[in-house]
Amino acid sequence: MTELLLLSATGLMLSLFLGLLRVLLGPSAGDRMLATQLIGTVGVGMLLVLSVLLDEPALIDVALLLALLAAVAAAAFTGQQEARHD
Amino acid sequence: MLTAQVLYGLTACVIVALGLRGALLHASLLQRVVAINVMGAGVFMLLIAVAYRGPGLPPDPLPHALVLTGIVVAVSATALALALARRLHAEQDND
Amino acid sequence: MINLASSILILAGLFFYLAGSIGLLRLPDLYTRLHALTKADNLGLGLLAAGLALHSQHLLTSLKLLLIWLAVLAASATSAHLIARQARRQETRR
Amino acid sequence: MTDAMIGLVALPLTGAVATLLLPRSATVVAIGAGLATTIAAALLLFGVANQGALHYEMGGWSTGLGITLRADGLSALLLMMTSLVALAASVYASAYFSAASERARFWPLWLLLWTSLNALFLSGDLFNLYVTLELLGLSAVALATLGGKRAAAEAALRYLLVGLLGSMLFLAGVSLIYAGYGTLDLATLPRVVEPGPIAWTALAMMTTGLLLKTALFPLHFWLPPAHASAPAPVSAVLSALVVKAAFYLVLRLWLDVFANVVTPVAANLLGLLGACAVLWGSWRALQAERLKLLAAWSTVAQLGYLFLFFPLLLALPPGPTRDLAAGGLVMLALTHGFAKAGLFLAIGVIQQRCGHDTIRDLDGTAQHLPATTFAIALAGVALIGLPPSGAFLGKWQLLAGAVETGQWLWLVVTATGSLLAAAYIFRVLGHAFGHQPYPNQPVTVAREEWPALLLTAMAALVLGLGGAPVWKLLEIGT
Amino acid sequence: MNWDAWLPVLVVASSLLPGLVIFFLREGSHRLRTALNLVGAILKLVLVGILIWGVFHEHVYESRWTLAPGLDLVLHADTLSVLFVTLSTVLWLVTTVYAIGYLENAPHRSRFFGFFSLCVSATVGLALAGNLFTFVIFYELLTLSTYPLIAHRGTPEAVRGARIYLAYTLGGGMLLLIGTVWLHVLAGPTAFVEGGILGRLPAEYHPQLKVIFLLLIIGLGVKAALVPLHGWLPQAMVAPAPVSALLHAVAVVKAGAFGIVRVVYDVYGVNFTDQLGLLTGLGIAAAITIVYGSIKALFQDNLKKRLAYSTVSQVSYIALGTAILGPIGTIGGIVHLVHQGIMKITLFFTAGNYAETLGIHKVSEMNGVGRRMPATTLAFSVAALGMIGVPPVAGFVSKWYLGLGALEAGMAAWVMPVLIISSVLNAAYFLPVLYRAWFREPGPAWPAEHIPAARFETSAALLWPPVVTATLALAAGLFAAAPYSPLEWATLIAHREYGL
Amino acid sequence: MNTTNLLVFDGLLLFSIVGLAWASLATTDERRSVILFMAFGLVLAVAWGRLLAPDVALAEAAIGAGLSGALLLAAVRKQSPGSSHTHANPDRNYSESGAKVVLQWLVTLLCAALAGTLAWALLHALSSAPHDTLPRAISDNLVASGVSNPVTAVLLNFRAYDTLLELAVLLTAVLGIFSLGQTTPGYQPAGPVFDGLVRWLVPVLILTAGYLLWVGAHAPGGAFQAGATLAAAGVVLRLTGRSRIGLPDGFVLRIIMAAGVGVFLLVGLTLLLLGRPFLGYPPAWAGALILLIETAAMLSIAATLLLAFVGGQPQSTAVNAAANRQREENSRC
Repeated sequence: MTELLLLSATGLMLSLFLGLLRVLLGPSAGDRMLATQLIGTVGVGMLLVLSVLLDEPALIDVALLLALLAAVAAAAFTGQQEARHD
Repeated sequence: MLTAQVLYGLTACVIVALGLRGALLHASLLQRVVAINVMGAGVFMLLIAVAYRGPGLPPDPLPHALVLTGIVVAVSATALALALARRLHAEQDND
Repeated sequence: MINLASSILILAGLFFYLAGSIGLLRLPDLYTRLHALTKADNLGLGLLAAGLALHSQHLLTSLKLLLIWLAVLAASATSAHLIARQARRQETRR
Repeated sequence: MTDAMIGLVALPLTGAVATLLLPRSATVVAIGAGLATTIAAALLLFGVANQGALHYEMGGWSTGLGITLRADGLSALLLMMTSLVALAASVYASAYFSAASERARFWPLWLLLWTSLNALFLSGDLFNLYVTLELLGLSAVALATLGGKRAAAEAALRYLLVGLLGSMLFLAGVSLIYAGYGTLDLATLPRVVEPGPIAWTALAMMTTGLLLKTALFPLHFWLPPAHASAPAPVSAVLSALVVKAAFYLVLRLWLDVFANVVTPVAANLLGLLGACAVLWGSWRALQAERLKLLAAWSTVAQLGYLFLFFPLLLALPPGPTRDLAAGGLVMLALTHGFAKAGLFLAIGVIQQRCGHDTIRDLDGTAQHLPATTFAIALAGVALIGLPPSGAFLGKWQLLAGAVETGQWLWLVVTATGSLLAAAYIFRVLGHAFGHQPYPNQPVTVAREEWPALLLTAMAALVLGLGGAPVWKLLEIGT
Repeated sequence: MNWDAWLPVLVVASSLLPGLVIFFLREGSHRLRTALNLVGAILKLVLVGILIWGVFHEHVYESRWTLAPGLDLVLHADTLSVLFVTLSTVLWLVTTVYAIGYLENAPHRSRFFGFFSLCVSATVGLALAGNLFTFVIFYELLTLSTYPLIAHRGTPEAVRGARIYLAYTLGGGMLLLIGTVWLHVLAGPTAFVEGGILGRLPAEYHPQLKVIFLLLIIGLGVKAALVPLHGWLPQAMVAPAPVSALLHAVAVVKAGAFGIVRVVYDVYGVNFTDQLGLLTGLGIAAAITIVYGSIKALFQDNLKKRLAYSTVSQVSYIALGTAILGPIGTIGGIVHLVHQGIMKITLFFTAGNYAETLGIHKVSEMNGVGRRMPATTLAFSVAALGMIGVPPVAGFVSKWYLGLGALEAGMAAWVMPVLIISSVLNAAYFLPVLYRAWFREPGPAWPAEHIPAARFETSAALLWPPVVTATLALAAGLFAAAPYSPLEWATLIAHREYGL
Repeated sequence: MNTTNLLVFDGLLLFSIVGLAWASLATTDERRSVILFMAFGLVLAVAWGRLLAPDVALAEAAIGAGLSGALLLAAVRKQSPGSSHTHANPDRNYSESGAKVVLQWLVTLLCAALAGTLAWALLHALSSAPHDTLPRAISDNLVASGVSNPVTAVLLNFRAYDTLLELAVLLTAVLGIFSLGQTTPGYQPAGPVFDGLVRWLVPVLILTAGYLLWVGAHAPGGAFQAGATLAAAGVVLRLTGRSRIGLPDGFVLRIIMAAGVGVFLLVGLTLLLLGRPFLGYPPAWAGALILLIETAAMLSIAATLLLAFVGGQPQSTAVNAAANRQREENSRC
């Protein structure tokens, strides 16, 4: 089981890397934001895996908070774009 | 020997330096603020790496507490800096 | 038995995660990339959470995992919509 | 007596909360809190003088686990100076800000600044010092923006960023210390630190951070605009106390905590930077067109003098001669604190009465505002280092130390700097005495003129003539 | 502290406190200001009288106040200080009276008299300084309190003159300070002790001591206007006449000369100075200054400038006397401290009277002024003759002793010619003035007549001070041998210095 | 579990952290920089979790990934697009001038030297045996501290004084922001989808905040994390165009702002009056007092962060305008 979790942690890491590339490549701000959302989702997954792997149940709370606040960040990103239209 | 502690600690050093360089070289106020925050993250990582005692061992809680205080302080400062920058930009736009 | 199911779920989750990420990287424009993210990744997280939930002993933990998944689902749906709309607007403005 | 230590932090902090909640009576509340704080500082000074160094374990937790407040002669003296200067500036500020909304904004921040200064001088813990430094930096910046103008906001932002950078460097050093020695307590550290990579790097980083905050050449660039564009009472406290606080920490670290780590080469480097600060700051003060800018550049120069002491103190063997020099350093710092605060307040009076502070248009100020001109002259005496100011005694010790250790360069720098200071001070006074047909006026000492007069008199007369106890107090170390 | 310790403090305070009060007086409270001034001056005179009596009877008056460990502010009355204190006190009283008359209806009198009193306090403190540290403090205070007096008029020239004065004196003060600190490091607290204290230092310090001596003499020489450090003096002439009088006769210039005397006699010790080979250098500097000042004075048409260069020359007699080894030369130098003061103050008072009454500023405008203002011109003549060294006026006595001292010390070969040349030059720049004043026909009108002749030739407050000081100058020469005369006192000093 | 297996994970994680840090500082586009910084924060939260610092990870998730980003984005907004390159950074083209290039290299070298020295010193520090006097003291005194989460015990009991001053820092920041004058005009009302998000997100955030506050006593969490979460709820509300964002008016707002410091001080001084040390809670009461202080602190923190996002005093524009006029009049002379 530990090995599986290790594997999935590393696999998630790979997924995060791919997302990172998109963040770096862009080209538009929307793309970057989208990729950041992906990093958030991957991060949530990673934290869940780590919480089992490291036997640290509190990391689930972290994942929860990360999930909730990623939404806030996305809202902030689009919200601030919205306001420019007035 | 390459333990996680050393690995994270060394990375912290790199991040501190990166942040410092950005803070010194960037002309944009906003990016200087970002750079200082990056530098802060480096320092926090240093502390957390120091606190880390290895898997299965409870880490030293003191640096964690210090980092929490540090994060609050850094956010306060960032907020003030950004408010000032916003105000300056607003005035520039009014000119 | 549970272990096996959990392992399969986790591996499946991992697969979808990777698929989503590759999609994000390879697909040609923002709108198609949106699909990759919202569909594949959310599914990945769901499977992963399910796998871990099977693994956990506490009911509360399982509930939290569910909540996380729901939160991510809702958040990514909304944010994908917002990002898409915003990109759309910028295009039409241009 | 140890309760006075709590009072020094809790009283202004309570005042800050109270002025925030009661904006209508903020002035009265603030002055009351200031008075109480000053009394606490006086009590602490007496306590330290009579009972020796004091300490207080916060929350009753033993040192190390909890945070310990400490007061020795040096911190008690600086706390006393802080209280007197801040109180005088408070009285001045009560007349300076006219609009109720301005007062409501000013007082809570003002008392928070005061809190942070007191907390810093009392703190016995490295990380706690970081927090106090940040509190100090943020409250100073927030106050500096009250100038309201664009230039003020710009300068304040630069001030903030520099301060943050300094704090981060300081914190990095603190982290390293904790990593290496497992303690943050200032009194424990001297027993455990030893020369080596950890201590050197940590000290270098902390010092660099603090030098940014204390504006030592060449890290001084942010100071003149920030100090020159803030409201007068704020400038007074910024120049007199805030930079002094960071300097105090450098002093503490170099002479107490890391005394066995610092090397003469490093001290000479500090001395060299100090020398550049003295010459460059004085030169720029001489070129300044506005009075406030002159005062701000003069602060850069005056801080330089303080750093000239470092190579001397390191070259002198422990003993009475070294104590004399250390006393001179503190005396110089105290005098500058009072004098510069008074100078900024006096400039504030001129700004408000004349509507400007352009030096070449000051002709006739001596007739128009005799008491304020006199205050500027007294401040000048202290800045130049002429007798009977405390700075004279300080510079005497500086010169004596330079002769004693054969470091003639510092002697030449001190002499040149003093003459440059005389040049920029008397450039102002020359204009003030300049001919301008003003009607004969009675010597009015208006309410807003008193604080400047008292502060500068403190610097130019009281400290110089009654300063001997300073040396005695400094013998009370931690 | 008992009475003996308080007396020196009171002497200083008797001018300091009235001065501080005067600052805060309203411009219009003329009477109160005058009263304060005069009461202070008279009180000081009484106190100094007690001091003279006490010091003569070898009472010790000393007050001590610690400023920092090892740095004491010491006020100590010895024979030399009493001489200078007496001079300052007497002339302050006279000058105050004169200044009250001179500044009648002028603006900013409270400020003026405030600084005037501070200036005198600094001078008295400097005279009573018991160690070099204290001396330096009062020396700088003197600089500070004279600056506003020179700048008093507020005209661009006044401000400029004050600035030049300041540049010179602060620069000199810095050298003096460095020398003093250095000496302090080498020898500890440098108390003024008759015969000096440095002789006991080991020989390896001697080179350093020479450098220090140079620093001290340059620092003091600025105020004493030794060539080439005299440049400020003619510029400072823009000050009001009472200020010039005080600067030249009592305060600034004399403080420098007094400091040189102190350093040579009571810090280094005259024998030790000679042993270091420094006396001759000092003498030569003094001699050059004497001749140079006299020559410059010859070419000045502006009366006050002529007097200023005369001061440059005359004050160096004091330094010259110091440089002559042996009690007789010492007497000559020290007594000239007093004599030059009395004579020069007379000259400045009278010059001020000419300017205030008739608007005369230049020598060329003085034709026949003796008829219009006989008393003033008589006083001027007495003082001028004294400066030349004509008996029985005081100046003769000083020059006599200097010559005699040089003979005794075997330095006659160069001192005598200097004395003779300078006397000839003195005569050359004073006698034509006297001739003009008494024997030339006055022009059709005075340049600007401010005070019409009524009961006296000018207002009483202006007239009496020069008459009194001229009388004093005459008396000092005539009754040189009387007890408590300047000469007798100088003899006492010289004897104590040389341990006779 | 074998740690070497995590080394690959660690290496990749750290590589992405450094890469994000570098990327967010290498660009000159402010918005790109901010987005990259937000991603940096997300990854950091994972790293803190990896290092068994869940308290910090919670704070980072709330701040680094969420609120900081919102704050920074709000600041970007103030610049009109394109203009950020012209007037804000006139010397953006420093790479063109020779002196600037030299300076750039110099600074880079300096920073590299710093990294090297820091690493050198750190390796020295880490190579010695860990100092465990203090951690042991903390665990020994945990029972007396009133809470079982050691981080909370340090923050609110052993080093409560730090936290008091930290709250003062927050108060200072918000007062400083207030002193800058009026708030920016609010946002446009949001569309239906966004409103749908708000309808479920805000209550969940508030619930989560309450949970974090309560759980802080015995598990990771606490006032700051809770406050930041609460503030995030406000941010979302603000983004939907609700300019008052549920903040109370005038006096009540000031009370909330001051509550953190005020309650803390009140507790400390009361204990002093009762003969105990300043902030020295009696063990029996410690848990309750800490919860009291934390609740007040949470409210203050939330209000502060929210006001920081809003960028100034959110009400009574008339007063502000009057103050500005007054200030202009003063500055005219």
